Amino acid sequence: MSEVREKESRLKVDGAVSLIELHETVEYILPDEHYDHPVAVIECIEGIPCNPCETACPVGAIVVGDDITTLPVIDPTICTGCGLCVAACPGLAIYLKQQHHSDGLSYIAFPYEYLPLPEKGQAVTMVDRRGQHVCSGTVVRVIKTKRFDRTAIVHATYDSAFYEDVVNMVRL
Amino acid sequence: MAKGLDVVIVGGGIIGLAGGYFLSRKKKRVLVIDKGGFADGASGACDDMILFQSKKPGINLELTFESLELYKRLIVDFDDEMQFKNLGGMVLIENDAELAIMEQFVAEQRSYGLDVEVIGQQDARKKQPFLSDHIIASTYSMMDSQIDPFHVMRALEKHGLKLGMGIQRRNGVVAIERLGNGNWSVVCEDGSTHEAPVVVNAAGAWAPSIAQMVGATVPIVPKRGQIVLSERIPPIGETNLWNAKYLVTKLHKGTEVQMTDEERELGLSLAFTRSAGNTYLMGSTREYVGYDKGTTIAGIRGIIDMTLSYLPKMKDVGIVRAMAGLRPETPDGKMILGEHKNLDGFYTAAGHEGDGIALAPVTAKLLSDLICGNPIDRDLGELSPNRFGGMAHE
Amino acid sequence: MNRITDHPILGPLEEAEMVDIIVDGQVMQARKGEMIAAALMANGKNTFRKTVKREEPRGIYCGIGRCTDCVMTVNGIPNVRTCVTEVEEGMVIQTQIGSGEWQ
Amino acid sequence: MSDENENRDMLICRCEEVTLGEILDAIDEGFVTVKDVKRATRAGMGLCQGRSCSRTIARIISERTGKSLEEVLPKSYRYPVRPEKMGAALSREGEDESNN
Amino acid sequence: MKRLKRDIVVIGSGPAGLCAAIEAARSGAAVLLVDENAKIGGQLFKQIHKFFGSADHRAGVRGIDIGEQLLRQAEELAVEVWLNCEACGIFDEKTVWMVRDKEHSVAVEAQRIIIATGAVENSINFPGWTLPGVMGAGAAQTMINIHRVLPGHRVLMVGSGNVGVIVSYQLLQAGATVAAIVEAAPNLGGYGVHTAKVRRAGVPFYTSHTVKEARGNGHVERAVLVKLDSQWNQVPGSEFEVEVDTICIATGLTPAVELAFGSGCRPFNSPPLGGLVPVHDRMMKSSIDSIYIAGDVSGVEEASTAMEEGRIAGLSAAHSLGTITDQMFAERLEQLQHNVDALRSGMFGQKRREAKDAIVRSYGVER
Repeated sequence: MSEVREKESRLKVDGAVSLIELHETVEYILPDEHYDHPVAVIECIEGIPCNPCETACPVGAIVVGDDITTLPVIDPTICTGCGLCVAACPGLAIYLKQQHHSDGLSYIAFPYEYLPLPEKGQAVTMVDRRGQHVCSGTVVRVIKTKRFDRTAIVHATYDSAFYEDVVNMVRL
Repeated sequence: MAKGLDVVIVGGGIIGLAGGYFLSRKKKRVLVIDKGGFADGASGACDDMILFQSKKPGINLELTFESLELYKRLIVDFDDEMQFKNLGGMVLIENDAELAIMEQFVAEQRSYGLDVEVIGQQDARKKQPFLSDHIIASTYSMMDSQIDPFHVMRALEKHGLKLGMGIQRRNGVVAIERLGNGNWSVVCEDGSTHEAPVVVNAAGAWAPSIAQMVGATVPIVPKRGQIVLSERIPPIGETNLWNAKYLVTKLHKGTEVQMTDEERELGLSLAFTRSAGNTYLMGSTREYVGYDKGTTIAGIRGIIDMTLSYLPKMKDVGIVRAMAGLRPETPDGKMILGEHKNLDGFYTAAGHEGDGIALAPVTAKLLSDLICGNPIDRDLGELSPNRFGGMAHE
Repeated sequence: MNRITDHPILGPLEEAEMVDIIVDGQVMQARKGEMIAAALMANGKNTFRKTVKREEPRGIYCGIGRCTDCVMTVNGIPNVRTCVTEVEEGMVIQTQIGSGEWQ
Repeated sequence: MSDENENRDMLICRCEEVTLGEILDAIDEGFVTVKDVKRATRAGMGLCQGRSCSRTIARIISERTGKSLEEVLPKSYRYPVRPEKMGAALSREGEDESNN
Repeated sequence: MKRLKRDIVVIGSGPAGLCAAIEAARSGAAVLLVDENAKIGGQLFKQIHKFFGSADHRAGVRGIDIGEQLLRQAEELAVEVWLNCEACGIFDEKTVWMVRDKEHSVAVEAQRIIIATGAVENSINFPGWTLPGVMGAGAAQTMINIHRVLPGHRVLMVGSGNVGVIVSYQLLQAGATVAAIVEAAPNLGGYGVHTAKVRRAGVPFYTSHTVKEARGNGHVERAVLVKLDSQWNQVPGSEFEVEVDTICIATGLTPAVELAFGSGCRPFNSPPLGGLVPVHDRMMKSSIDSIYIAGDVSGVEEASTAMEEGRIAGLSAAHSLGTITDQMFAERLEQLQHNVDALRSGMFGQKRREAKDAIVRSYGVER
């Protein structure tokens, strides 16, 4: 990525966190790490006073610590991919992701707080952190439980060539 | 050699600014000093009347005539918006006892040249359709006029500045000393000193403390007047309004009038005037509470109660602000204007009570004539600071 | 209509009793208990008054009763802050021209 | 506020419709606090009593004169906090209630 | 004149006032909570997003739901509540003059008054800013989340602080399109997680830009944006138009200090917290012994902080009346202050923490 593009896409200028910024943070799971199930990817790079992700995790995979402005650190080897942190994060900054899910497809579960909700099997357009259309995707399931408190979690698969870019879908 | 100051005026209210402007017109080098901001004192918390009807025949009424003429000239000279209006005024009469006293009073005023009359209930309602039913009659004069204090003060300041007048705000005077050369030296909070042969004490309710700096006594007491300001509304009637109740007690001490305890305690009387910006100013209380400029629940509600008792229609009108001014009151109800005995060059121009706006131009004109030594075709003895006896500097 | 009938967090808009208000002579439907300003905006009316000096249109600005820009003449009373005044059945609401008029 | 001259016609006080130009003129005449400007121009004297514009006026004065915002902002306020209908201020229902 | 009497009157039932009332009532004081609105909760019921913080601060719970929980607590503790009640003034440091239901007025004499009047939105001015369609972001938020009415369909947001980005997100949730968010500063103000939410929804940010003009015939039809140079001057020729029917202003908040300053509370200038605020100590007591303050009026922060400050004010006011023991007071105060400190820790809290310290220091020095 050229220097200019990097500048343009800084979080505090563009609004979206850039891949360069993400790669520099310890809690981010790099694409070359492979897991056999989707694991939580945390895109929270500012020390805001907040720790619901740590509280929500049933297996202790996420650590914030006593100082709640510390950035959360996830241990993907412990993460079971249950998705509770995805719905708990007030900043909607956590996804479940798996690069090699099946047949050249990546897997994502992301929080979605718009209406209407997509349906299982529906073809949707996946977007990157800047809202750019990246590729098509297929909704695998939509989970909306009382515990998630009106934050729906949409699970989808998409072309793994765009594994890192995709974070959400175009609103319906 | 640079010319020094001729006059330092302490107090930048309407009296100080008018004095500064008139003296500047006479080529005097004037500096006006005020401890507060623009119109921070009584001149910024008062009605805007050039009111004739409340005045007994005598010097106050005569000076008001002169002041009105001077205002009319200023309006021409300045060519500025000063919101001069001539809505006329009515003093509302509630019972036969008040009617009798007001009829006599109006007759005296008429003989003095004031165009005023007593009108009946029906005529009163023609001018004020929303008057309460209990009003049996009213006085009416077309002469009562008004002018916006803020516009006047801004214009006086602007034109004064053009003539070389100086103004210092937010700079209190801490001492006034006599120098060996006979000049006065005025020492300010910011450490500056200003030397001039003449000092004018135009500090309104604060005039006593300024006089004290040179060992003089000025028998002015602050009288708090709370007023309430309405939102901007269409005119509710033709004229401005006062009530006879209070006037009657002043005219005939001991007259029995129906007053609630509250009215008596607060010294309430009605003044209902349509001001610049088409809001209504409603007042007022008359309280002796020292230099406390605060408003009180009793005062605000007292004014609202009273206003609604005369104009029930106002109940749907909003009030946006309550405020209080300290009216500088003298023992005999006349202003203090003149040079202090044994204090050459120290003048006081203060004590206008509720008539500072009305009397500012004539005060300023007389003050400048006094200071410049011009002939004055009127005996100012009854306004002299020395009239109270035994109070001059030893 | 600009009503938000369904919402991902707040859910579907609850049924409400509707009242008729008369706005500049026209009957409009409002939800009982809602603020006049909300009812007008729901019905697509955004200009609430014309100013005194420049006769310019004004609408909602602060929405919480502080700026007083949304004042209208309501049931004959001028200067009513519509963003903090509830609608009532049969309420007569008029675009306020300048300071309004006595009625 | 960089194009002050271009925007002299722009309103600052919504209620009393006082323009930027009128406010700048007053500042240049020596009215250098929010209260001074208010009394000189009526900006902030309307129905909202300066609740939307006094901070803006403070900023304009500050930019024009170099004074700090603290120096130019009012430190006291007059009641009532909101416009209140006179009829509402009148009745005293409930005031006889004993302390409970 | 006869007057009602109460131990503690809390003015404003937003997050700070509501928590102050609850804490004071829990500490044994008789509390009257008044609010100008028809519903208790203030801004909480516009906050449909989940709050930050820890479990102590009810993190992860939506503001509206925290509001409901607090409401129930206030009910259980028998807090007396007067709604549709405007506090018009405080006289003699103890008497609150109020207008109820817009139709009658009451004076209540309180031993302690807690002022929790919140904050008001700042304006920015550009030609056309008085056109219908230009409004505060808070006004738009009230419209969509309280009144369930869309103020417009294509919105320009001015200001990228948390209010600007959160309201933008909520406008999207309500079904509007946000055409852009402009920010005069070279960097965005809000939390990255908030900006990221709207950015991935396709909303562009324009830093170093401002609104030059709003245009339209009787209503906003488009906004002219212009680039700002490093000196914040408009760059000639850089103008471009955005078609919108609504322009929302989210350029910060100013503490609503009229009641506090009208009652004589001493001011302190704290630019990082929104300007002049009533000076106060760690117990949230103002320069007047009978008056306490809490929430945005004591310096603009977030609802979570306002709630903790409110609890401290309620606790301190009750303690000053002797309704709890010194030991209970000390223990609870320590806990609450720990909670506040946590919210003011880290890079985002540093400025606010330092600003609050300066206020408290000034209280000690000049008292």
